[in-house]
Amino acid sequence: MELIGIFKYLYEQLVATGIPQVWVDLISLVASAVIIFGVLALIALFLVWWERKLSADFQQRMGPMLTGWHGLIQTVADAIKLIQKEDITPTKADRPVFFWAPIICFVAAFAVYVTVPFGEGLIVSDLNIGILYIVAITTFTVISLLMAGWGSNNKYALLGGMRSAAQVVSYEVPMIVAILSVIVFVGSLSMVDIVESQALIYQWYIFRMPFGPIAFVIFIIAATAETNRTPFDLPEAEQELVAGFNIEYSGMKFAMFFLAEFINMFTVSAIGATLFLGGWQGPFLPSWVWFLVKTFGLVFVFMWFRWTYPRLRVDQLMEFSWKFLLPLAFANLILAGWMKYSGWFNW
Amino acid sequence: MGIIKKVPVYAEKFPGGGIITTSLNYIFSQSQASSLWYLLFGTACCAIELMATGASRYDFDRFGMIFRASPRQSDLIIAAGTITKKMAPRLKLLHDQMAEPRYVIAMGGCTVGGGPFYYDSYAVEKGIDHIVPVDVYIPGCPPRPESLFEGCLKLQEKVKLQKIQDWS
Amino acid sequence: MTFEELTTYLTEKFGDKLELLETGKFEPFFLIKKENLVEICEAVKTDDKLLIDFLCNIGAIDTGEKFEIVYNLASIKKNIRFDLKLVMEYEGAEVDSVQEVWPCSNWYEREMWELYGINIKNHDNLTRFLLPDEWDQGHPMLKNWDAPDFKRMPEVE
Amino acid sequence: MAQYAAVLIFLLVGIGIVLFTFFMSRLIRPSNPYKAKNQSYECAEQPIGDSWIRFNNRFYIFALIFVVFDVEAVFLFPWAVAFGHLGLFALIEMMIFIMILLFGLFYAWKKGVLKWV
Amino acid sequence: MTEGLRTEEFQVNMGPHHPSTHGVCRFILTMDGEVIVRAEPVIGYLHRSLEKICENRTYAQCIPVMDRFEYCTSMCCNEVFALAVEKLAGIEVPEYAEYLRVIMMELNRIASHMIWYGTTALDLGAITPFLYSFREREDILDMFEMTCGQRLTYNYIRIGGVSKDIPPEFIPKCKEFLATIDHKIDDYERMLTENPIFMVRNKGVGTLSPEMAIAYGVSGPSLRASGIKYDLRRDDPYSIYNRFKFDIPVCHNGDCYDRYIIRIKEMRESAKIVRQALEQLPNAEVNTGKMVKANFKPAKGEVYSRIENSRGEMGVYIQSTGDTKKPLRVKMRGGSYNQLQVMPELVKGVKIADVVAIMASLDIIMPEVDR
Repeated sequence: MELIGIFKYLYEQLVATGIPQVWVDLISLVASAVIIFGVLALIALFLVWWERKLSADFQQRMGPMLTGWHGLIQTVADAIKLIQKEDITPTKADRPVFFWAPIICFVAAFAVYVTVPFGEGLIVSDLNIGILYIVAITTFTVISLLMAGWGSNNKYALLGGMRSAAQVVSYEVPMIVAILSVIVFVGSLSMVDIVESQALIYQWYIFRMPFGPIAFVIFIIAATAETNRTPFDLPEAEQELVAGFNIEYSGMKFAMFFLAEFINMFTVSAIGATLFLGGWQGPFLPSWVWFLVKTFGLVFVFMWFRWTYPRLRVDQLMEFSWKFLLPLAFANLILAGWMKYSGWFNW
Repeated sequence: MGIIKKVPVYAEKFPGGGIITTSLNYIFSQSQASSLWYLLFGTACCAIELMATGASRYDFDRFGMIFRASPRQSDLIIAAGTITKKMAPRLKLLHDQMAEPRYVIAMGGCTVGGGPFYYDSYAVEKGIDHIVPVDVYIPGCPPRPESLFEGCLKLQEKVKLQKIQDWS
Repeated sequence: MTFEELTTYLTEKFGDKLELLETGKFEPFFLIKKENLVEICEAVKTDDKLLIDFLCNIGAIDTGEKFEIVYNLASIKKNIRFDLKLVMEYEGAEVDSVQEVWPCSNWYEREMWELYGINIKNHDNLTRFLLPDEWDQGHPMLKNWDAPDFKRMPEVE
Repeated sequence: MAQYAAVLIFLLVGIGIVLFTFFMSRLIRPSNPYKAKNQSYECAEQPIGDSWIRFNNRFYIFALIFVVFDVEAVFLFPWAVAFGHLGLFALIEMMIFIMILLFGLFYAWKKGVLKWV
Repeated sequence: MTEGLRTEEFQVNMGPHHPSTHGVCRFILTMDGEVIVRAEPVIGYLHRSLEKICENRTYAQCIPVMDRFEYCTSMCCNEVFALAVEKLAGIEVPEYAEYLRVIMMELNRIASHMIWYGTTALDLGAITPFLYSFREREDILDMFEMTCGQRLTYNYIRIGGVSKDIPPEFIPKCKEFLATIDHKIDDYERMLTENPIFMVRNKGVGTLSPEMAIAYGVSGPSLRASGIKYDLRRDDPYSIYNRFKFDIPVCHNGDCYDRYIIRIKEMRESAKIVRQALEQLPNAEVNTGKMVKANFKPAKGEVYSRIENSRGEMGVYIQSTGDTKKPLRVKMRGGSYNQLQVMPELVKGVKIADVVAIMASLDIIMPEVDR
């Protein structure tokens, strides 16, 4: 069952009403934005539940059990509860900065989905600079975390914000370079082109020995750091900074950070699946199912990290990036260029 | 703003408006009750039992209860362990800084009424109920995890009985 | 060293500066004068045969008539243990700090100052410690201490 | 440009949705601010001093190096896209470019800049 | 690089309500960025005046108060008080009761080290090990519960013996536990010991030199991690510890990692002692000792008894006047008191994340400090 048919039908119905083309495009874009928000909200709610269930499995517990079947609507209950929570703005906080931080955090996470291909044809707009756009927009998250840290006027929050800035600054470059080594092969920045260049399973970039796996590992490490997840969850290190940048946030504002964290995790997994695992490509099943399967597989890996590893210290985190990951990524980029030039594995 | 308090007043003017009120009430109170995030707050022996309750054999997560380190994001403060006179103002401040709606469980004899430190102690606050409003008392020194569960379930019952017109 | 060896060695070394107490069980307790405290502590720490490097505990006692202070000492290297005891009147109770000898005595002495009101000479940080910052009810460990909300356990036979 | 209209609309719709949820929550939630509640949380103590101070966060050097590498990444993107047509010359040129940067990184490393003092 | 810039130091409260201060300790940290310049501990948030309470209780009533002194190893607290009073009054404890005491204390030591293991992992950000160690801890608590009916504050070791005999199902359960514990500890080690992140977080952090450790009165596993082989169970044998063969693990770097290794090894050694004690347990005569009565008055005297607790030397000084049934003075000493005192020295110049790691590795719990 390909979903694209439904959307095409709806679009044609819209055209058939005879309103001007500008309105048609506008309505369809707004509608797709709302649909994607709905999908993302569902995915985030599911991911929170799944994370809790997975952690319970790792830890020989049950996880949420009493709210819905096996706690399936637990996160819905959490969300409704968070709507009812009082919203506190500390007296000393910088009110506008404090207010806008969660909004920017969420919007940055949400705007990425303009050009994420959920399936064959299931992409809002295939930007010709797709991957560059995604890399640029995801970095906005750090601005919101810095704003949250600064605006809260709380020392722990400030430290958390600073840490997240340092962390993103350090891991951005290896991530870009790892992505570049794939771009060298694709020859285009468009997400659709990236997926289409790996139609068959041996064409997936993770299987292009030897540069593919290295780039994939660098990408996964950098992505973990960018999404602030263990072992790189320093900005909200519970045991050191109590709750880090979101220490003063309550109610819906906290919910936005929470939602954005899980959307970001899904985003980086989706990018990873697109770049290295062939995106929607796969036999028999509809393309969007393949995409979701691969993405959730990567999400599982991130969750696995989280429930296994302790946390790094801030200086070790920086040194790991600058002294190990970055030289490795560049060496890998040169290797990829040479492989592309010499035609190795260039099937 | 609390406009929600007015919902019953207006809704009941329409036929079938009561259904809206009751279902809203049901959804809100039910979701509050099944998502009580507790603050990581433990001072003494009961804190170990609180930790054990969160661990594998008992597992708080089954009720949807997870811990938060910041009082801004937690709904429930489980005062586990002795509250001394030096600690009492801090407990009050923590309770103040929690976002409403907020609940308090007094866990263990010390927080209920001084417990084994009622007599002859110059430093222990004899019960926390004159510092913060307490919803559920759990006696025991320390209470078993099962009794803590019982207390939490009692609190859930209490939360479920809330009416939206009574909200602050 | 056994009990007897230790007592003979110490009494020979310090002569009348210390006196063995009969109340001590299991370990020798020596009564010393507070003027000699720091001197004796330095001596037992540097003595080759004793090498008392480990201060276990300092405790003040209010006997109802006067203060006593007990220093529980041990040597990790030589594996010997004994205790020193001071006796002083309530009036102007004061004792020298031994933190030059054993740094860990700092907190024990601070606690003594706070809970008993024994003044510590040459102590670098005599500030509020265990009690609340706004405490104004005196020294609660004294036997005759009382406060409005202080309840004594009823006697049951 | 039609492609980029989507970006604008997504940004607006995103902001709109968040503000809408904030508004919904505002209708429902209780609100009872008072002095102690709005005080900064600092482990249940009175905060000592203000947190808006000039403190040494020690990573501005990293930030500078980051700018260098990020600008470089911008140069690398067109290279990577066009690499398929350019051949050996582009490869060697880019290798030299990267080498210079890595040399700079190595220099900074030896200077002890990459240490979080 | 930084001379030209003016930066300010700032002060942060860490605690009393902080997830990783293990109770209610407060540090006033003076920080320069993420680096600690000075740390000043503020204690007393859990000062419950146990010593004052003991002065107003009869000797038998003091034992439950001692339970609350150090709740992670209540058995050892019972033992140290009972030992002191037995010395004071010259009471002989029956051999059978001594064996039960040793079994209970060593099991309690394992349980306490499990709490330490879990919270250490938790403080470093790994959550799963915490749940694993608490799972095994529950088995030990089951054994205690079937013996004395309590999970945490046991009141089991009394003056003159133990309160009651172990139930018949205790020994099979204990043997079953001992058969699996080594594998479980292997599991724990697999999760952390070789974990690269755990190693970089702990190696070379919070190095405590042997001289400083002794000067500050640090004892127990933390002292042995600094290379000093001093264990009261061997050097000043109390109870019947001289009947068992066990190693005293020693490491030489004195950093957080060594303190971790020591405690892991100690769990194995404790299991070894319990195994030997179960073998040697005299079956012929079941004599758990004669409990003292409420009007029990030991002779005039004073005693300082000390035992090796899981957090270092635990001591209690008791003075009795001989004519009342209440002690004149009970002064308690816990290992954490001295280990917290050395913290300001250890945390100078480290990052805020290391404060947490050091505090966890020293295994500080607050009731022992504040009493």
